[in-house]
This record gives sequence, structure tokens and C-alpha cells, in this order.
Amino acid sequence: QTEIQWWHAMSGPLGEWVNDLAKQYNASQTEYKVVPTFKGTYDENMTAAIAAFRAGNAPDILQVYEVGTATMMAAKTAIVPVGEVMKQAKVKFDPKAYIPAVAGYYTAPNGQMLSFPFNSSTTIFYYNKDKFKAAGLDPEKAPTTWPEVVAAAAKLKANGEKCPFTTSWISWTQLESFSTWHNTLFATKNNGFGGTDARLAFNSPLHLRHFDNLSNMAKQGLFVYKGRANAADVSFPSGECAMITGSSGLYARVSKEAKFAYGISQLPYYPDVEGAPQNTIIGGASLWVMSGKPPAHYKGVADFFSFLSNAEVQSASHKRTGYLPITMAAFELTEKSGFYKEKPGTDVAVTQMIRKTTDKSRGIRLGNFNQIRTIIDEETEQIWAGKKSAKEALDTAIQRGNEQLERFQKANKS
Amino acid sequence: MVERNPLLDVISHAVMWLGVAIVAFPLYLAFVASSHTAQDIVQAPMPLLPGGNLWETYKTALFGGGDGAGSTAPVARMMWVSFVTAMVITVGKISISLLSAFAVVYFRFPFKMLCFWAIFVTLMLPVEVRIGPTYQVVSDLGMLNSYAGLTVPLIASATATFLFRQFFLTVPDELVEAARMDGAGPMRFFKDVLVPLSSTSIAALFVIQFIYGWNQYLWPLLATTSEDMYPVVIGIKRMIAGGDAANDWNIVMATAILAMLPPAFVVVLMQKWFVKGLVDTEK
Amino acid sequence: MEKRVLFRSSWLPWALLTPQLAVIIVFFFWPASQALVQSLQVQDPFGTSVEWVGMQNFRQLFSDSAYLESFKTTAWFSLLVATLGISISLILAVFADRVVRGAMVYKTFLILPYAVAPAVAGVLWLFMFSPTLGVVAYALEHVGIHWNHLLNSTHALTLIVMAAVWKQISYNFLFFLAGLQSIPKSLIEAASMDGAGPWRRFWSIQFPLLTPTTFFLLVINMVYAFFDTFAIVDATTQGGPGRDTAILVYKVYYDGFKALDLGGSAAQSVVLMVIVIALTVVQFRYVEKKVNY
Amino acid sequence: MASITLRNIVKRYGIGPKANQVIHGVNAEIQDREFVVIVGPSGCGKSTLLRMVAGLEEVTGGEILIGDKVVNNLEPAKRDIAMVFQNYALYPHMSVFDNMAYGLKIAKVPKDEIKTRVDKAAKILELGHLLERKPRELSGGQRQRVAMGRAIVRQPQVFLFDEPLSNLDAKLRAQTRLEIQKLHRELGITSLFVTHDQIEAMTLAQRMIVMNAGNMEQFGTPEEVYHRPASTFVASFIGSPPMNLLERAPGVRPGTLLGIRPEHLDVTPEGGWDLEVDTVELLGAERLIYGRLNGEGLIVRVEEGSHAPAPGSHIHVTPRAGRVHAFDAASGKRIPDPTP
Amino acid sequence: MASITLRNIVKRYGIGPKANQVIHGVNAEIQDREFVVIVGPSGCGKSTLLRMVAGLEEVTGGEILIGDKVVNNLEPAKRDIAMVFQNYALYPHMSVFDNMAYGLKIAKVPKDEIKTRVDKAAKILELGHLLERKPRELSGGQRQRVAMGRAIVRQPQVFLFDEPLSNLDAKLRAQTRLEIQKLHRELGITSLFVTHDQIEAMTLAQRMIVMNAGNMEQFGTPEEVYHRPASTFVASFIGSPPMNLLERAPGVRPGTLLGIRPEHLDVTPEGGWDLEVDTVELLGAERLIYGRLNGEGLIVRVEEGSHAPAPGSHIHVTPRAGRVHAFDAASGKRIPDPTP
Ligand SMILES: Nc1ncnc2c1ncn2[C@@H]1O[C@H](COP(=O)(O)OP(=O)(O)OP(=O)(O)O)[C@@H](O)[C@H]1O
Ligand SMILES: Nc1ncnc2c1ncn2[C@@H]1O[C@H](COP(=O)(O)OP(=O)(O)OP(=O)(O)O)[C@@H](O)[C@H]1O
Ligand SMILES: O=P(O)(O)OC[C@H](O)CO
Ligand SMILES: [Mg+2]
Ligand SMILES: [Mg+2]
Repeated sequence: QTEIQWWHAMSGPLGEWVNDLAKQYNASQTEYKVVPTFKGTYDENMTAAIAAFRAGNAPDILQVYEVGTATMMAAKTAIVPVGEVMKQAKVKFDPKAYIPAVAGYYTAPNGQMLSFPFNSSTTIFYYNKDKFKAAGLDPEKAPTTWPEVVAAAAKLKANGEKCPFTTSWISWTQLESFSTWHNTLFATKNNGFGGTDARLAFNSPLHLRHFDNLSNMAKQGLFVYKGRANAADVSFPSGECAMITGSSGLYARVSKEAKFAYGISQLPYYPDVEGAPQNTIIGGASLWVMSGKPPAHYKGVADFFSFLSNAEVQSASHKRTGYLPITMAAFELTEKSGFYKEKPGTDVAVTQMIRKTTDKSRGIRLGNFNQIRTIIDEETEQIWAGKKSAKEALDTAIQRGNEQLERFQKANKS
Repeated sequence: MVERNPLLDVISHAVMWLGVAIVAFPLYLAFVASSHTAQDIVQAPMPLLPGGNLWETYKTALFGGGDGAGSTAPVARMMWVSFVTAMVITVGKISISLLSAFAVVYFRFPFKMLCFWAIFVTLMLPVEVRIGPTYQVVSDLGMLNSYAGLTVPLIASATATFLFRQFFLTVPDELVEAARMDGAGPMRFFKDVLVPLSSTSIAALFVIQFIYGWNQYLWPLLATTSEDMYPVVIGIKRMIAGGDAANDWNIVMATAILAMLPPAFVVVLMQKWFVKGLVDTEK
Repeated sequence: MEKRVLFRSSWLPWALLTPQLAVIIVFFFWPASQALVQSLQVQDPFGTSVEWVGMQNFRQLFSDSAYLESFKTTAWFSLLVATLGISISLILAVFADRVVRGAMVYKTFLILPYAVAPAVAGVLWLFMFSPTLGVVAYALEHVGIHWNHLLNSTHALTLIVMAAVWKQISYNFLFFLAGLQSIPKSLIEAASMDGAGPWRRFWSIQFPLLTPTTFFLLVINMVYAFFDTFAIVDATTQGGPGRDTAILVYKVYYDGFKALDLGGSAAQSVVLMVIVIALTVVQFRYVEKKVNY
Repeated sequence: MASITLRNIVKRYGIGPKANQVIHGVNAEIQDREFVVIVGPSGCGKSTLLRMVAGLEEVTGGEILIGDKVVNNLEPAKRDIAMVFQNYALYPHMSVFDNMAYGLKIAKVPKDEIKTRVDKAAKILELGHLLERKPRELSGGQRQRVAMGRAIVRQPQVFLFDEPLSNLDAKLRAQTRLEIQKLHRELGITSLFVTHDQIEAMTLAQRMIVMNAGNMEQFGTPEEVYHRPASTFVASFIGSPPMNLLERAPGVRPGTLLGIRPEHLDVTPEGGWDLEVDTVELLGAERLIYGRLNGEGLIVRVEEGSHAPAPGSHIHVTPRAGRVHAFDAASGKRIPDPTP
Repeated sequence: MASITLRNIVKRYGIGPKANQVIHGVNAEIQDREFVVIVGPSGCGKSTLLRMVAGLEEVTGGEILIGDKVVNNLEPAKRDIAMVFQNYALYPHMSVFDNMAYGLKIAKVPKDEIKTRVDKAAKILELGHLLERKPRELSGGQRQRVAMGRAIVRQPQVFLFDEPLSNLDAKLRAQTRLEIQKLHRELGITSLFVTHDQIEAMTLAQRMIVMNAGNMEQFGTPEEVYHRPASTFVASFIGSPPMNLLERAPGVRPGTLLGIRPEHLDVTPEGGWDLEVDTVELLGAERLIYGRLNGEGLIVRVEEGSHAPAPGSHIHVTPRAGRVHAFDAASGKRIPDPTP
């Protein structure tokens, strides 16, 4: 029996989910055994794998968050493209079966699928229906545009809410998804799909307008900053904040913890922007296949991946975690099961994603993206703290971020 | 004390109470949190008195299971790994440091001071700073995923070597002479006299090193690829790791308390020796 | 200082030193030299492309305002942690030295935090001060302090300092208490016969006699603040808001671990090593002197 | 200057049933300007008594007066006394000058005067050239003198000494003894001096208190104590070698003990007691002859000039007239000499 | 049993120009079964000499023989000697039994025999009931006996003692002295005993070596050393209070010193030397009168029974005939008595 090492960063209930998948697969056949290992957070997992690779001990399958995509892609000799793996193993594999926004993200310019989409999420909008009602808003009508959000926030605030609106993942929701949703570039060269010489571009008038808007909200107490990454998540199910933009994956938690009626809706946009809303951007992680393993391993990996792409498996996962069903078939299967009717709003993420993408909205693929995200966190915090204007902050973020891009370009030119 | 001043006594007790209250509060809170359900804690403000979910929480934390949403891998196994790791690190550090200190104090040989310095400099070179290359070495030696890999790289100890050296310097010369007259060679003297005499220092170092070993996080995360080699501190971090997971704070806190118990036990039980061992040799 | 009687053997000392030397050479010096090498290179994370760049990483480091800023932050942080940690535990030790009844109970509670892993300590304090969940943040709100370490640098620094100090108090406390108790009782009696009250006695007798302990703890606390606190920062502020709590070791960790910038991180490691060695020399010198009298 | 009065002093350590009484009612009046030595074996309560006078230990029962004032509840600092500790208790981090000046500084004595007083004390004790040194840079004898200097500069009413010489070597001890005597003659301050060394007690005391297990056995001048010991305890504790106490010597009444000091036994060609010689020790100027009389051990002290008997031989010794003491065997108390 | 021969022993610490010579050629023959005491002031090299015999210190020059064998390069353990240290150097973590048995265990003596030998030694030293105790649970005197016990069980050819009594109090010291004498009489093992206390030296020695600054000043019986000191150094080092050495006494030839022991000055109603009295000390059985003669300090020792002169008064003293010594003032060497 061939053992397939799979390193992941899924903790808590998601860790269970991963273990269950492996168990289910291992039970389904006898030739291979998938061994999942938790290796810390997304970044810790990736570092561990890189160290392991350098020492010649890399796992077969590595889960990498979308932020690390460019780094993985650049490491050409370290990985084996999924498309290649499937082809070698002669496993049926049709990239077209995947939701375009998902597949597109992980596909090389030559059309080769590089990694296997696994737990993909996207950005959506949650609101507290009870609070809406109390503030005299229509609980069944979610604000879909930013002006509506501001208005709703003002009403909530007038009704004594301390935190009318917050957001997780500032960069992801308010810059990255915001850009694609409005069909605007986040970075040049098609957000980096066009080459490593891409540079950041999120100080367009639209971006500035939005951040001035958020900045004003923050000043008036309509937007309350709750921290980096997904730190804000908890404030919604706890009832503290009335509206939040965050990952579709937050659904699992909201449905479990919220003691109030909540609604799920698409990400707000500016209605006067042409082309908006386009599609939102992908989050979560994909599975990469590491190089230098015996052929039998790749066969096993291919077999496991085809198990994972199975519509039933996909659909079950989708229902369990709130992550996207990454194939159209799985989406349809879920729809048929009546899940979306039963749990309204659970389809929002999918519908946001299944639209056809443009060059500007396919996704973002930048080197040192993790650092750039941190830079954006650092700089935008200055806005909420009232230390910098939106323009100053975004300009510095771009300048500092571009330094990272230059570095990455240099390190990967050879 | 020299004065018989009741006011001063009252103040002293008041200060101690205040100190204890502040210092122990985070731990108390962790305990309270571990006695409630996850939902109760998230509703701000969280209750300040213990709730009724204590048994449930600890059972879930220790043995895993539960309703699926709040479950994690069992803490019991991780505690065992932590324990073995901490023990091996502790015993290893103490043994090799005893030997080195013995060599440095009781022998004259070329490059003696250089050796001592080399050991001493490692005192403050934390794992974080050299983790990548260290990992490479361990992997080249095929020690990943083993207790050896978890412990050996951490087993050098400047602190212990230094402390033992300080202690050995205070051992009266006559004792060595007496042993020599009794016909004891160096190793015999080491085993029969020096080591037994160092018991207080050993006890003190036991505390320090046990806690050091128990609290390791980054290194085990890197040096093991198998989940059943994870120590409990990783378990905690794992529970609150990002992603979209709901943090079951009650379980997190229960695990924190569980993870704290063995080292706390060691510290509290050995506190007398701990201080004595450190102070007697340090000053 | 040397022993009068030394055993004579040319091979035995080396045999005795071998285990320790082997470990430090293999797991300390070799990796450290690797770090040194890496600090002169630019690599992609997987090591598939390596380029020698000389001192460029260092130049970049020292022209990076963020890094220089981080020095300042670190200095502040270490100073605060060391002075607060030392003074609070000194106060506690002085009073603990006075109380007779219940001393054991007090002591036991005061040394508990020592058993808590830094990573866990961070989590505990975050849990208390989280603007959303935190009991303390909630209480502060009620007395009119709007606690927000996410945006308020002072709050953020306060938080990590508190967590770091909290963890270190136990250790300091034990040392001070032992130090106080090793001051001969007759000195205190002599001073009181000389007419000194408790306050005066403390400042003119006990405190000066604790100087060696204090200095020792100062170094230990500085080192602790320098290196052992990254887990606390990582768990609570992650260097924010802005970069206001990004201390040096956190930056090494961040650049190496999260940002995968090996050369830059290695260069920072080298800088840290230099600081470490300097600290070592200072302490070694001092301790040697102390032993000699 | 002041007298010290101890009235029925009792001391118990601990409370309740576990209490341990270590002083059992001591009464004594120490005159103004007097030098009194408290002597007794280890653990008999000497230090405890002294520390109660100093105020470092609470008095369980009885009263302590300094001058006319009951000081039982007075802070040590307010009793106007100075104490020299066995280990000197010098402040290790202060210079000799600062050690001596510390008490004065606290008392807010003006700087000039502090200097004058310290310099004067330093001159008396020949410490002038050491004022800048730290205690660890001094020899044992010098430390001892600093400790005394610290006491002197305070110009207290009373000096207390707790075995201040026991850390010195024999030669230095003898010399310091002389210095203390000289000092007392010059300053005339009431002094209480604790020691377990009887030679020290004898040479220093104007009067001495002999203590035994928390009781005062005798209070008198060295001559009284030496020549008319109040009990067998005193008789054997004072004098070295100690007084011979004999039960079976010729002519001893049953129930009593005969006491005779070794130097009061004269070796005579014949007559007296017939002694079998065990060993002979030469001590320099004299010899000690260890022998046995009717199976009881006995020591005789003779001039070294005289002939040394061989071990195993027999000699005759005669107790000197008027130097024989009688004690009650049961109580150990002295049986009063028949009034002459 | 064995003799010890020291042939021209030289010891230097350190090497090259910084070397410090501390023993300057010592020659001595210690007979089999003899008890020899090395005495001298602190730092004169007594311990160094002893430690060279023990093998704990390398010999720089000369030869040491035990019996007929040169032992210069023999390991301590192989010299068949046992040593008692000043601080006893007991193994603090071992019981009394184990302390005594340790050397035997290492020598692989069978268990039974170890027990027999330890028990026997314990019985001699009355340690039987203490065998299970740890050193810290013993009094000073008991520790001292354990240290001796440890030496005895080894049944060595030679005993070495380095100031083994200096940590005991006066009484215990006197008592232990007797015990050591007894022991030597019983076992008859050649012994070298180091002390800086001349009383100890006098009482214990069969012969004594007086050392000064690395030189042997005299080697002879206590009587010889006391009565015919070879130098002013010996004269003033041996005897307490020391011999009076006078330059200006009546009848002293220039360039010489007159030596007279305090007990050899008799107080006479008149005649002799006219002395001004400084102080008088009572030591128990005798008094010391400190006075001055032509400005030179002088001590007179009298029986306590005699009259104590008042400080400041004048008395007459006469040196006893045949007790006066003469020394060369420059070299300090004794000027041979005119052969009678
Ligand atoms: N703080 C204390 N608590 C309980 N018992 C004590 C305390 N201090 C002294 N004692 C006991 O009181 C008795 C007398 O002790 P003290 O120190 O007065 O003796 P001492 O005559 O000074 O002896 P030494 O000559 O050894 O100094 C001893 O039995 C001692 O154990
Ligand atoms: N290991 C050493 N290195 C250098 N000099 C030494 C050493 N040991 C002793 N000395 C010196 O040798 C001299 C003699 O020392 P030794 O210990 O023999 O004296 P001692 O007569 O035993 O004195 P004490 O009575 O104080 O024990 C001293 O001046 C001492 O300083
Ligand atoms: O929380 P997840 O798993 O949806 O992932 C979030 C994204 O990685 C943010 O970049
Ligand atoms: Mg005492
Ligand atoms: Mg010596």
C-alpha cells in the first residue's frame, strides 16, 4: 500500500472534515493510503513544507492558500502541475467541469491546471435581521450597494448599535474582491497573470472613493475595525456587529453560534460603476503536488483527486463547510437536494462565482503576496486610527508593496 | 521582622492579595471559560463565575469526539508526547551539561575557555533564529518524526552548563582530595560525589528545563510530520488557528489548563528546591 | 577562578565534552553558519534559484525604515518589560518576605504563570482584552476607557507588555525572594538598631544588596523580551497596529516564516546573533567578577 | 549612661502548647558604667537575653528597664543602645566610613559632626586609613573594629556585644580583649557582653552572669565566681581545665561533692591522696597530670619545671587548705562554707 | 608502618619568572611509629609540605621517601596513607558508614570485611550509634571523629593531619587532643600533624618541626623547643604569652637579645628589675602582669593567688637563674649556652 502524505492547515471542525475525507477515501480502495497531517496555520504549513522540500522530505500533497499561489507557481521545479499528474495517471480530468472563477485562478497561461481546487471560498455579506428590524429596516431586504450599506449603518447606529458594520480580511474583501467585483484592476498585467513585472494599482479613483467612504464610516462609528485576517468573524455571530463582509466559510460558524435571525447576501458594490457587479475573487486554498516522488505516488494522488472531484463528495463538503462546490456538477447536485432553499443564502457565494470572468476579474496572482497583504493591513490600520488619509495610506501601501514585487521578480528571474 | 507593626502586616497581606488576584486572574478566567459552553462565552460579557459544562468540556478536550463541530484530536495523546519530549530534553540537558561542566572545572586542557565560550554563546540563540538550517540538519540525519528529532537539537544547554560550573566551583577542594586519597578516579568522583552533591542544582534545572521542553511550539511543528507526534501546545494553537473555524473557546481554555497542569505541578512541587538550587549557585 | 586540584588526563575532558560539543556544533554552529551564508544570498523559498548578493540584504535592512523602527520598538518593549517585570516582582517579593502566615499560598499562586507557554499566555491575554469577547475590555469600556489595541498603538504595546511581564513575574519573584531571604537577618537588625525604618532599610540595605540579583534578572529579562516574546506578539497583535509592535524577533519570524524571505530573514538573524553575543559577553564578564569576590 | 534592670524576665518562643520556654525568670541589676559579661554554654539563652534588651526579641514576661524607663515596648532604635554582632553585620556595600555614619545619618546629625565623630572613633580604633574600604577588603580583626566603631559613634547609653570575638583567631582575640577593656575604661559606657568562652568572660568582666539552660546560676565578680562558684555547674564551667568534682575522695560526705581546682592540688612526696597517673600533657608553662583516684578521673596542674611523672606511675597529691569546695550532690548547689 | 624521609624538599608554585617558592629545602627524618607535629604561622608552608607527602601537590625539588621507597611520582591512593582535613571533607551526601567505607569500597575490599573494619573504627571512636547519620546531622566533634574514622579504617602506613582540630571549640579541642594521643598509642602509626596552634603542638608532639616562611627553624622534642628555642622566631612563637625578648634590659650585650619566659620572672619585694605596671589580666589560675622596663613591653606571669598590683604601680621582678636565653639580634639565632 502506498502512503500519500497530505499536509494541511485545517484546524478545528475543518480538521475533522479533512480527516473524514481521508478516511472515506482510504475505505473506498486498498491501493493507497492518504495520511493527512495538520501543520499549523496556512503560512506555517507552507513554511514547513518548503523547509521539508529543501531537505528532500516534502509531502506528496500540500494545501496552499490562494495567497501563496504565485510563490508555488514560481517554484517550477518544486511542483508538478495537477494537469500533468492526471495526464500521466491517465485519469479523466476536465478543467471545464470546474467553476470558471475557481479553475481560472489555478490555471497557467498555457491552460495547464497547476493545482487542484480544494476548499475555495469567496467574499459575501452577512447581516443581522433582528437588528435590522429593531432599527426599522426591512430585514428581508439586504443592502446590496455601498450607499445602502452606509444608510443602513447610520440607522443602526441611531438605534444605539455600537458596531453597525465590520469586515474580515480587509485586503481580500475591500480591495481584491472589491476590484474584481467592479471589474477594476488591483494590479497591472491583469493582476499579475501577465507576468512577474506586475505592479499594484489599487489607488484608482474608485478605490480611493471606497476607502474615503470607509474612512468616513469609521469616523462616524459606522464601521468598526476588528482586526487583521478573520479576527472580525466572531463579532458577527456574537451579535456585536450587525453587518459583516467576510468569507463564505464563515457560514459554518454563523449557523452554529448565532442566536438571532441572519441574512446572507452578495458583496455590496457601487451601482454607478460600469460592469459592476462582475464576479468576486476566490479565497481558501488548493492542493499542490510536490515534485520528486516515485510514480506510484502520483498515481495515488491522481486517484485521490478524482475521488475529491466526485460530485457527491464535493456537495457534501460544500454543505458541511460553506466552502464552494468547485464543480458545476456539485453545485447542481446541491441545488437539487434543496439545500439552498432550506438554508437561504448558502447559494450566494456560488452565484457570485459562477459568472464568466474577465481579464480583470480572473483573480490575482502576485509574488510575496502575503507580505503585501500585511502591508495593506498595516497601512489601512492608519486610516481607521485617523493617522493617515485614504490616499496617503493606499499610496504608501502601493509603494511598499511594489518593493516586494520587485524583490520577488528578482529572486525568481533565474 | 523587626517591627511589631500591625498596620504593616495588613498592608503586606493586602499587597499580596492584590498581586495574587492580578497574576492569577487570567488563569481563573481560563478556568471559568472552560466550564461553560462555547456559545456562552462568545456572548459578551462572558460570565465570571464557573458554569456547569466543566465535565463535558474536559471530556471533549481530553478524548476528542463530541458533536463534531467542537471536536478536536484527543489531548491525552498530545500530553503524553509533551511529557516524553519534556522529560528527554530535561534529562538530556542535565546529563550532558553535568559532563561538560565537570570537564571544564576539573581538568586543565588546551582550548578549555574556548569550549566554555562556545557553549555559553548558545545560551541565547533561540530556535526561531536558526530554525531553517537546523531543520535541514535534522532531516539529513533522518531524525524527523521521532522523539530524537524532537529533543536532541534542543538538548545543548548553556544555562545548565553554566549553573553546574558555578556550583562545582563552590565544592571544596578538600572533597576532591579526600576522594583521591580514597583512591577514586575522576569518573568515580564524578559519579559518587559530584553528582549527588549537585542534587539541588539538578532539581532547579529540572524545573526550568522541563518547562522549556513542555512549552516548545515551533520546533515540534516543523520536526514532526505525523500528528501523533504533536505536543499539546500545538494542540492549543491548532484550535485557535485562523481560517473560518469557529473557536471553541471553552475547549481551547480547557486544553490550556490541561497543558498547564504538568508544568505547574512541577513548579509548585519543586519550588523550594528550585529557588535554593538557583540561588545557592548563582550567587 | 580555578580548582586547586585538577585531574590529569589528556583525553577524558574531551570525552566528557563530546556530547555537548557535538550537539552545539551540529545543531547550533553549523545552522548558524548556514544562516550567515544565507544572509549573503537571495533565494526563492524553495531554494531552486540562489544568487549571491554580498551585503545587499544588510544594506536593504538598514535602509528599511521599518527595520530601524523595529529596533526602537524593541528597545522600548524590552525596557518596559524588564523594568516593569523587575519592579513589580520586587515589590511582591518584599512584601512576601514580610508575611509569615499564608506565604506559601501566595507564593504558589504567584509562580503559576511560569508554567504557561508563551503562546498560550498570548492567547489568554488576547482572550481577556479582545475588544469583542474580552472581559477586561468590557470592564474598561464601563469605566470610560475605550480599549482598542487593534488601532491604538499605546493599547497594543500595553497589551503585549502586560502579557510578557505577567509571564515573567514568577521567575523574577522567586529570585528576589530568595535574594531577600539570603540577606543576613543581623544586617536588618543592625540597621533597625541604627534607627532605620522599613522603608529606609529597604532602600539603603536590602535593595543595594540585591544588586547582583537585579543585574542578573535585568539581563535575563532583556533576553526574554528580545527572544521569547515572539509567540506573545504573534498571538495578540501580530505586530500591529501598523508596525507599532513589530519587535525584532517577530520580524525575523515573520519574514522567515510567513513571508518566506530567507535572505532577509537570515540577515536579521545575523544581526540578532551579534546582539546575543554582546549580551553574553556582558553577562559573562559580570558574573565572573561576581564569582571572584 | 544608664543602668539596666532585668525583672523576672521570661521568654517563650512560639505560642500555645508548642511554646518553648528558654528563659526562666532572670533578675539582675547592671549598674551604670558597669561592664557585665553573660557567659554560659551554647543554647543556654545568652543571645536571647541580650536581644530582648536590644528590643530585637519580644519579652514574654517581666520587665526590662534602661535607666528608670521600662523599655519592653520600645522600638530598638529608640532605646539608645548600640550592638556589636557576632558576624559583625557590617553593611557589605558601604565603605567603613558609611558603615559608621549610617546611624548618624538616619538621626539627621549634621554632616560636619558625623565626620568629626567618625574620625574620632576611627582614631581610637586605628581605622583611620581604612575609612574608604569596603568590609570585604578588611581582615577579621579590622571588621571587628569597624563593628565596634559603628557602635561607638552613636554614643549610646548602653553597649551590647553578642560574642563579638568568636570569629577571630586566638592571638587577635587576646589583643581585642585588651582593646575592649581600654575602650570601656575611656568611654565608661554600660556594657553587656555575651560569650561562651570563660577566659574571655574572666578577663573582661567587672561582674559576670553565668547562665545555664535559661537560668542565672551566679552573678558576681570573676573572683567570686572563680573562688566561690555557686554550683557545680559554675564550678566546672569556669576554669580550664575545670574544677575536679569528686564523690569518692577520702573524707567526702555521702550526698555531697568535693570540689578542688587542678592548680590547688600540690604534688607531695607522700601523704595526701594516692593517684595513678594516666597521661601527662605539657602546655608550655605548666603540665597537666591526668590521673585517677579511687577510679574517679582527676586533673592536677603543676609547673612545667617540676618533674613529669610517667604514665602508670603513682604520685601523692594534697589539696591546698582553704581551697576545697563542697556541693550538694542532688541540687548541685554550693554548701555554704562554715563561717570562719 | 613506615618512616618518612624528606630530602631537600623544594616547592615552587607557578612556572617561569612568576614562580613563587614557598618551601626552601626541608630535610627531616620521621621515624617509624613517631608522632611529629609541624607547627608555624599561617602561610609558612605547613600544608604545602603535608600535601606533598600526601601526593596532592607535585614536588618541585628533592625527594620524599615513605619507608625506603621514593614516592615523588606515586598517586596519592597508592602511597598507603590517610589524611584528615581541616574541614574534615566528609562526603555530605553519604552516611557516616559510607563515608568511612568509601575508600575500602573503591579498593574492592569484600563487604563483610568493610563492615568489620568500619565497626571496629566506630567503636574505637564511639561512633557506633551515629553510623546511619549524615554529616550535617553531626556536631563538630563528631564530624571530626568521623574524619579520623575514615582514615583509620584504611589501616594505612602513615597518617596525615592538616589542622584537624581548628574547627572545634576549646573544650572539644582539648578532649580530642587526648583522643588522638590515645589512638596513636594504640595504633602506633607514623603520623604527621599540622597545626598553627603551639599548645596543640606541644601537647601532641613526640617531636615537632617549627616552620617559618618555608624554612624549618627547629626539629626537636617539645621540651627542647620550649627550653632551648633555636631562634627568636621559635622563642616567640612557642609559649603563650610568648617569651619576652629584651634589648634594653640591664646587662644585655649590644647586638644580642635577652629572652626570658613570663613564668620565669619572679616578683620579688625588691631587687631585680623595676617594672611599671600597665594592666593586669586574670586568666583563672594565673594572672598576667603587663608592664614596661626601660620602655620595653614585658609580661610577667604569676599565680592568681598572689597579690594583683594596681595599674600604674611599680613592682620588682627577678629573672630565674638558668632560664635566660641569648639570641643574636641580627640573625635571630640562638647563641649557644656556654657549656657548663
Ligand atoms: N527564633 C527562635 N525560635 C525558637 N527557638 C529559638 C529561637 N531562637 C533561639 N531559640 C532557642 O532558644 C534557646 C536559646 O538560644 P540562644 O540563641 O539564646 O542561645 P545562646 O546561649 O546564645 O547560644 P550560642 O552560644 O550557641 O549563641 C535555644 O534552645 C534555641 O534553640
Ligand atoms: N595553589 C597555590 N598556588 C600558589 N601559591 C600557593 C598555593 N597554595 C599555597 N600557596 C602559597 O604557599 C604558601 C604556603 O601555603 P600553605 O597553605 O602551605 O600555608 P600553611 O602554612 O598551611 O598556612 P595555614 O596555616 O594558613 O594553613 C602561602 O604563601 C600560599 O599563599
Ligand atoms: O478563511 P478561508 O479558508 O476562506 O480563507 C481565507 C482566504 O485565504 C483569505 O485570503
Ligand atoms: Mg548566641
Ligand atoms: Mg594550611
